[in-house]
Amino acid sequence: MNDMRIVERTVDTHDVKIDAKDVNVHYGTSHALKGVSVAIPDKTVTAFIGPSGCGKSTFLRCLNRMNDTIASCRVDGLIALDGEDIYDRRVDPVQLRAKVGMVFQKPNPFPKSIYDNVSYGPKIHGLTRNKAELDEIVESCLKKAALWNEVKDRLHSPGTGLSGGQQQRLCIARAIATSPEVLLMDEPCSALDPIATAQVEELIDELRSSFSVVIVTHSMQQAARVSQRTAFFHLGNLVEYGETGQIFTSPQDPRTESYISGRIG
Amino acid sequence: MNDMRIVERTVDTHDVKIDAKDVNVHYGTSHALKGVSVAIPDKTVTAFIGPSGCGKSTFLRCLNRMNDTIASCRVDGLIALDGEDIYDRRVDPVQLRAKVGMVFQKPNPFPKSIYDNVSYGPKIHGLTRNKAELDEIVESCLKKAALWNEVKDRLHSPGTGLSGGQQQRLCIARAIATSPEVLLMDEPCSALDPIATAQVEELIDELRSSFSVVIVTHSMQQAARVSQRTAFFHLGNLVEYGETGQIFTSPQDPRTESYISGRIG
Amino acid sequence: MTNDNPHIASAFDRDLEAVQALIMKMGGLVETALLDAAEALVTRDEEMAIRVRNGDNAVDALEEQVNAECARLIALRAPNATDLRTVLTVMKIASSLERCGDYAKNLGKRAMVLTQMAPIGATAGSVRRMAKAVQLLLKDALDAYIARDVALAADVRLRDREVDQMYNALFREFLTHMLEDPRNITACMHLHFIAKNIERVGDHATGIAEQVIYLVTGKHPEDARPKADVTSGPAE
Amino acid sequence: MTNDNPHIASAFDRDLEAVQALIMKMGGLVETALLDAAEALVTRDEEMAIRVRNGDNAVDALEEQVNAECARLIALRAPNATDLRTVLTVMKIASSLERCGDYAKNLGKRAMVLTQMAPIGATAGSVRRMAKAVQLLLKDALDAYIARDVALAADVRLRDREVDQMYNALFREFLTHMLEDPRNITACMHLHFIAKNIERVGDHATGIAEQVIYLVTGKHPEDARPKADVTSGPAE
Amino acid sequence: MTDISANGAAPQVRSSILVQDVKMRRRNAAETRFKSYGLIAIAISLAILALMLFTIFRDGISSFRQAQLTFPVELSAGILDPNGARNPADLAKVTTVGYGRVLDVALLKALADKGIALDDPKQATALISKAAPAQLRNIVLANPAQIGRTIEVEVLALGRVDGYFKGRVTRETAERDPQIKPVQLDLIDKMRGAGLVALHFNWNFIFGTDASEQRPEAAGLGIALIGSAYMMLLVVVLSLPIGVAASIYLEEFAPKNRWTDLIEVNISNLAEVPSIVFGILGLAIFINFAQFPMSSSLVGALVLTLMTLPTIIIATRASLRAVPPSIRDAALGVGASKMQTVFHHVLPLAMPGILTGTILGLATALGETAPLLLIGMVAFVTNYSATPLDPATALPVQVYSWASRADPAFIERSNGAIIVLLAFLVVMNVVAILLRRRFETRW
Amino acid sequence: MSVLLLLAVMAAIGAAGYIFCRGRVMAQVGGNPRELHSLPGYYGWNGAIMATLPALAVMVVWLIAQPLILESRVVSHLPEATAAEPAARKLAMADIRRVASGLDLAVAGGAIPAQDVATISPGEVRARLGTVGVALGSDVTPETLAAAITWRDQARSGLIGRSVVVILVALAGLAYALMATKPDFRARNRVEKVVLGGLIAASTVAILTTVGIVASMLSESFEFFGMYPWTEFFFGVTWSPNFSGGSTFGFLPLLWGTLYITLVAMLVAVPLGLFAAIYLAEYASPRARSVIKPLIEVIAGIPTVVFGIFALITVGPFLRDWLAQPLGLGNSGSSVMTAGIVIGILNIPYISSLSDDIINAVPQSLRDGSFGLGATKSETVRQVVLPAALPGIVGAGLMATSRAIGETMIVVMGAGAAAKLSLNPFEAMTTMTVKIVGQLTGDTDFGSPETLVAFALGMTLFVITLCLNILALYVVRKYREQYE
Ligand SMILES: Nc1ncnc2c1ncn2[C@@H]1O[C@H](COP(=O)(O)OP(=O)(O)OP(=O)(O)O)[C@@H](O)[C@H]1O
Ligand SMILES: Nc1ncnc2c1ncn2[C@@H]1O[C@H](COP(=O)(O)OP(=O)(O)OP(=O)(O)O)[C@@H](O)[C@H]1O
Ligand SMILES: [Mg+2]
Ligand SMILES: [Mg+2]
Ligand SMILES: O=P([O-])([O-])[O-]
Repeated sequence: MNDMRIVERTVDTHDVKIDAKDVNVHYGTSHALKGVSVAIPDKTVTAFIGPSGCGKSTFLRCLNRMNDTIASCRVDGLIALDGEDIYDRRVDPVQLRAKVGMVFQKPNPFPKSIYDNVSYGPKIHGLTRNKAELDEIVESCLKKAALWNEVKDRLHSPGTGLSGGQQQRLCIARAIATSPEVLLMDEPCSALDPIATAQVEELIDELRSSFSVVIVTHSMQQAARVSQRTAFFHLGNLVEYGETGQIFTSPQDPRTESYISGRIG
Repeated sequence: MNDMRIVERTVDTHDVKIDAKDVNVHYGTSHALKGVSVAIPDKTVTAFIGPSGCGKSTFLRCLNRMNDTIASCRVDGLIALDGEDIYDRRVDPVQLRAKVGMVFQKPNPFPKSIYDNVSYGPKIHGLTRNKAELDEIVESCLKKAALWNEVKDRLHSPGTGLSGGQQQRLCIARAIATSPEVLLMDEPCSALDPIATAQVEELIDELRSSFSVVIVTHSMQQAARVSQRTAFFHLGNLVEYGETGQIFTSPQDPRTESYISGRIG
Repeated sequence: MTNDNPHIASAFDRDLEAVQALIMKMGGLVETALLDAAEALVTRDEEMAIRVRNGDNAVDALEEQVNAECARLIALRAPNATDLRTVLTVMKIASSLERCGDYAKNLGKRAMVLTQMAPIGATAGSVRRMAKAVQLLLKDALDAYIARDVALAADVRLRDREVDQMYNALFREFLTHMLEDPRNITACMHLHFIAKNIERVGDHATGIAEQVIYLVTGKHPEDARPKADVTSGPAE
Repeated sequence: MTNDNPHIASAFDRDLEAVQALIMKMGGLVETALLDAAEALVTRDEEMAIRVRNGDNAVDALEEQVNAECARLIALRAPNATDLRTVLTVMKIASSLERCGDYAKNLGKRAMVLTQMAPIGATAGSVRRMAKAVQLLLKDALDAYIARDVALAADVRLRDREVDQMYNALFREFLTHMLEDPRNITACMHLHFIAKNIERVGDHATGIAEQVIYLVTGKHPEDARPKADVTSGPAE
Repeated sequence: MTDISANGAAPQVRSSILVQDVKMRRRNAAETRFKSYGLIAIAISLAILALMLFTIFRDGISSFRQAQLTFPVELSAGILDPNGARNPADLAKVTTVGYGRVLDVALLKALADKGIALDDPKQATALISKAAPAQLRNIVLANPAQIGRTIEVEVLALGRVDGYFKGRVTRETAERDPQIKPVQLDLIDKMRGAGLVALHFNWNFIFGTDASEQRPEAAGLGIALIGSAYMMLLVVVLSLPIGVAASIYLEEFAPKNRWTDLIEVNISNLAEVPSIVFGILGLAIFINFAQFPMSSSLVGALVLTLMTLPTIIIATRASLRAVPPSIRDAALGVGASKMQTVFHHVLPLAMPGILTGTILGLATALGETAPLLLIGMVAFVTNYSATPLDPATALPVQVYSWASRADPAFIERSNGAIIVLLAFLVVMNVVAILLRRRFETRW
Repeated sequence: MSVLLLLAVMAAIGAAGYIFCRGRVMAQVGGNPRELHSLPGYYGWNGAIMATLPALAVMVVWLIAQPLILESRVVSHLPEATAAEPAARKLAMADIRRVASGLDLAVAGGAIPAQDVATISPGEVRARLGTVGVALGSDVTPETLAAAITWRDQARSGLIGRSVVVILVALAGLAYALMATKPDFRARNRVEKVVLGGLIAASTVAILTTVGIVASMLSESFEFFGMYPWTEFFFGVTWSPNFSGGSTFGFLPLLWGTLYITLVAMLVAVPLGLFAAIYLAEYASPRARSVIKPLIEVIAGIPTVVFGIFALITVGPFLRDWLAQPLGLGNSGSSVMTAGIVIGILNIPYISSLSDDIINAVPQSLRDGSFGLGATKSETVRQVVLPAALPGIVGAGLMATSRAIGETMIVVMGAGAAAKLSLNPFEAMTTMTVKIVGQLTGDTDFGSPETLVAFALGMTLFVITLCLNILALYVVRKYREQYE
């Protein structure tokens, strides 16, 4: 049963963007991730699913070293972005995070204007020479985030005044303004209502033409809807990783099957 | 197409438990609910669905007068519990709430022991004469909430130490300890992970043998899974109210159809 | 069905079981109709033939109910993986059984006509034997489905060959009768169609067996279905 | 299909359209096969008959693909209301078309056999006319589906009557030939089955039309399907 | 990387993450600088704190030890009990002048016994503190049976003697000092050699009464301690219930209208009103209008209560607000009334915060000086106050009044008083923190 | 019966009310609490409240009213002239009270037989009272004695009446409560209403305080401005009070001193406090923070008088010897610098702790958002955290400013008492608060402008800090709405 025969839906064999090999994470003495190896392709949406506490967020945060801020967290194994080890001593995590952007569970726009929210990243990284360039970036990012039409008349009103779904799209615009190569999203829709969720999912689907997107979600339906590849985590292990259609129609591992079909996992 | 022909699934024509007629709610000058009339049957699960801000919670909170605590809120129309107007002057809302219990979005156990959580309601309502009776109530409620086996050895440890799903079941046990007749639930699973959600849904399904349950949810899947009757709200109006299977397979109103099939509502 | 790994939502399991019970009920009706039609043919019992013809309404109604239930299950429970395959399989099987019911009804109708005509040798007995064999096939296929028994399903697929051979024998027998006596032609035409219909029921039983294999393994059986019906053209 | 009320998730619409495109592709293949088989019969073109027989593989593969796509759609998108009906209808139609493909293949096979035998009067032409009528029926049913055109679908249901009448005429014609000359019996048997198969395709077209009505209105057509095939027994 | 805008997502050059560019290095340097500013600020603050505490302890710790003269005294019955009846009434009539004579005689005798020669007996007798006779008198009155016997007594030496011991008084300053002469310092050296004078722990400093400007050696903190204790007690008893009640009303019950807004603004404002203004209030309302006794700890406590109330209310409201609304919903949802909700669930959860506010408020009240000056608590009080209505003074006021006296000996005592004040503060805090811990560790 | 005894009796009746009402209602439902509207305890409390609260109110009214009524009665004994002139009348009434209570004491001590009180002569009184330790200043006039005797008589009958009435009211309340006690009586609602009344009363204390502050300063301020032109006060540049009269009260030097010292204080406190707060909130490890923050807060817990001493004996001399004298800027230990620096130090913890809390209240999600974009910590702090926290920090700064303006003891001990208009920060200057203390603790007549000016200063100070506080409140409130 090959679900992928229709041309439009085929996942081309993309280059591997992030290659994680045998990643182990400990929080103090607790072993949160156990030998996870995942190759995340470029220009695809990869979903991480699994029961609460299985280590999805932990793994996601390894990918842009947001875990560095947790003192007790220790990461072993190799994670390579375009072949370069991101845990190398020479890597400045600040620079890494500009390349591997992140969008969070709750929309968290800065309490500044919409414009300032988007231009913040380019400004601190010195990506522009002048105001005109900055304006251009802001506009193009808001367009990519499917927000431009809704906010173009009030770029200088506060970002916190937008609705939840708009805020989340603003956060996505802000993240892509630093021209990252990978976009990590940790449960980006769990604070949104169904309509806003659908809009953000639609946006994610469009973003994959330019970015490699990794999304953590509790909603299997969401993973099914937005992703091309799905990884199922369980108790810190990567149980199954494969094409989304296959995971949801004929998973190989009984644990995956149990989880996605709503049996006790 | 009659979906209800199999005997086990038929909704018997139960007595009407709560009868709301032409309910209008204003918050100050804003008209949040517009002439809603719903007859909620006894011993059934009724789900309220609809986009954010459509007035689901508002209507739910009318049913046990939790809206009384909001100064700007004005409720018109008739809401009768077993034929008695709950907005009558002689009704003490405090007593009403003991009959119409409520479970909230986020599990909110009191920071006390499990036992104290459950026994609080019976205590303040003077439902018991002595400790033995109280013990009995606590045990039977925890059993009804499918929590007894998990906590019977630690009744005196804090309720806040339980997992999210267990906490929510504890809150349900607490709510049924005052022996209410109706149980209102406002998005009771939105803070839970899928497994805990499934457990709570399963519990709701069992509760309907003893209570009339009204549940507000953002998840149409959830409404579909747990309820026998579904009401769809839109912009403060009750658009459609009927048997759940029918709402989800062949809704009558195009707005319902748009909403449940993920089109822009 | 096996229930050693139940859903957290037990109502889901109950619904799945209910719809599968409908399938078994359908299967039972169809098997009886098949045997009864053959019996009516042998005993030239017009009453029974009429009963068979009218009995199909129940099967049709059941199929519609199964479809509605499945639609409902999909709408309300959003099944996936095994559950989804179960639901889809149920719909396929129901549609197969409905077709089988139609064939049985057609048998009944033709039996009604044949009772008005002179009997043709011992053909009715052969037809009943074939019907019996096919009914067994159908029963085993449904049993395999309920037990999720891949071995039994594979066995059903193999035994369809025998039914095909029985059909070939009957085909030749009827042809002989027609050539012998042109007066037999009309009756034999009906018998031809009766045998063909029974053979088709056998094919449907095989189809159900294949659904069982798909359901359990997630794959359709690889080897082409062994076909021994040579009457429609050159064997491949 | 009508897309004036698109899903927020545009990929859902794309998927739905893709799977419906597959149906159209299947329909095209089946229609061609049907016409080609009739043509082969008339022109006694064995090559063409073989092509038709082998062409069925593509149809079978397409059905499997449609089923897989639909399973996938259900698993990934949890459709309900109209969307769910669309998906279920697609599966039903695909399975009908697959059956039609099988009939066409069977036609091809029998045409291959018939080319080896002496032609029987002008029957082949009648068969082709009937095939043409049925092909039109199928085309209109599928067009009704794509356009969600209930009126056209109702028309298809009515026109099936004509096909049934054509079949009745053919049935009598073949019977006459058989009674006239027992040497014709074998060939006529094949022609009988050919005509029956074509009639069955017409029935499937009607079934598709009924699916369309169900899809659009959410209800199955109430009045019993008008049936004019009187060959299998007494008219009800 | 500036052409990003053309095709936002696809930068032309894919830079390696393994090399730091110039921009990055500059940003990291700024980071280090910024961090060091914070460290410097903290270092300065802590250094000043340490310096303050160090100077206070350096200058004040010595006040707990006091130069004392130790010598045998013959309690001559002739002077102390002329009637010989040992009648307490009669004994009480003997003035300190009499005791002074007894001490003088005894000291001279003791000196003679030790073989210390004197130019002038006055040189020796002047070394006895003016407060010593009263001390002796108290000893005798406490046990009249001793009259007629010779007992070893320990009495205060003159403040200058103490100063000499602690290095405050030197021969140079003595030249200019009317109270002591360099010769006397020599005498002190000799006496010290003979064991007649030495530094001893000074309970009188902690529990004794204040003394006049002339006798720094006798000044004690007892009355201030009692006054402060009374005031703290009253402040807790008044401000905690009123503050909590007011907070509960405002936070949980009050409708949001102009009246409650006014109360809000008022409370926030009162929290920052200069303390001196509260002094004016106390003076005008409690003393001039309500006729409460001047200088009494009751008035002090009332003023301080009004001062601490806003602090307690603000802290209490903050901690009430910090109790998640979901708890209130939960209680209301099972049919508890609003009052039950507050008293059963909200208040217990807010208790740690309320106690923190109380600690803060009391600490401020304890150290407050200015308003007490205005209501007369700076007055020179010599009797221990028995009730809060009696005149009293307070620790910080005592510190202030000693610090403003001319005699440098009072500077030392002032620092010593600060140490006692801080100790008082620490004790209060420890009690409150223990209490708070009890509430916190419930879960 | 004395007040205390009466209170005890009321408490006893209240306790009885609790027991009876609770018992009664339980008896009515046969011990099954399910049939009651409220828990049994509420019926009890209702009984207790009904028995005590009205009685207490009657007693309080009586306590306030009785002296007033008595006064109006005895006033007839006084000479016309005395009665007409308020001050004299006040004095006379005080005398009467003292004599009356002296007589009470004398009777109690047995110095005067009870029956002789009415006939005692004015001459005797002083001596007799002396024996029981009541010293009367001046001789007792016959009028005073007569008035005192009347006062005493009426007070005694009032006392008896009070006891009787109060106890009767208590019993009536109890009876009423008992009658009202029925199972469907809404006892809880009643009790809760009373508690709510108590809560409301408590919350008006704050208002009363403000009213008291304003009332206590307003009339005296007006009195002062009646004696001294307000233009000269507000715009005068010389401050030289002279206790023997002829003072000039130019307010500007005081204002200048106040502002100058506040400025220096804020220059010290704001940078130190803010940077400390940033370090604590953003950089310090939780352990370091848990040690350092309380340590800095210790500074706030130290009484200001201690800082005063620190200024007086450590900072002042240090600045004089190491800065002022070498630079030739003066040789005063007390100076604007001294007081300013010390007040600044005192204010560090206010700024640092408040700012630390405010910075911490900035949601972590904003920081994560910034880090996720590849910002460094300092960029995050400067560009995201501080702007978000700024209104709160400004509020904290304004509060600290108003504290600096109102600070008294440090200025008294550190800045001196000389009112001057000068730019030299090493010169001694003074502030309004110092002058308030000075003028009010000086030994002058309460009615003289030299004293009353303190109230005018107090009023001005109050208005200034009020404005600052309202400003701070406004800023802080606006900030609260930021992320919600
Ligand atoms: N900062 C931390 N310190 C210690 N343990 C942690 C920390 N963060 C996570 N863990 C533990 O690591 C494990 C994996 O956590 P993680 O947050 O990655 O789970 P998750 O799959 O994202 O779950 P969820 O769906 O609930 O977000 C859990 O057991 C969790 O308790
Ligand atoms: N306390 C309130 N004061 C004023 N307006 C309110 C208040 N609560 C709700 N509303 C308004 O009433 C309308 C209905 O709100 P309600 O909370 O009932 O929606 P809802 O359907 O529960 O939405 P959600 O799914 O987001 O919970 C909304 O427009 C909301 O803004
Ligand atoms: Mg997570
Ligand atoms: Mg809601
Ligand atoms: O447990 P959560 O992942 O839903 O926060």
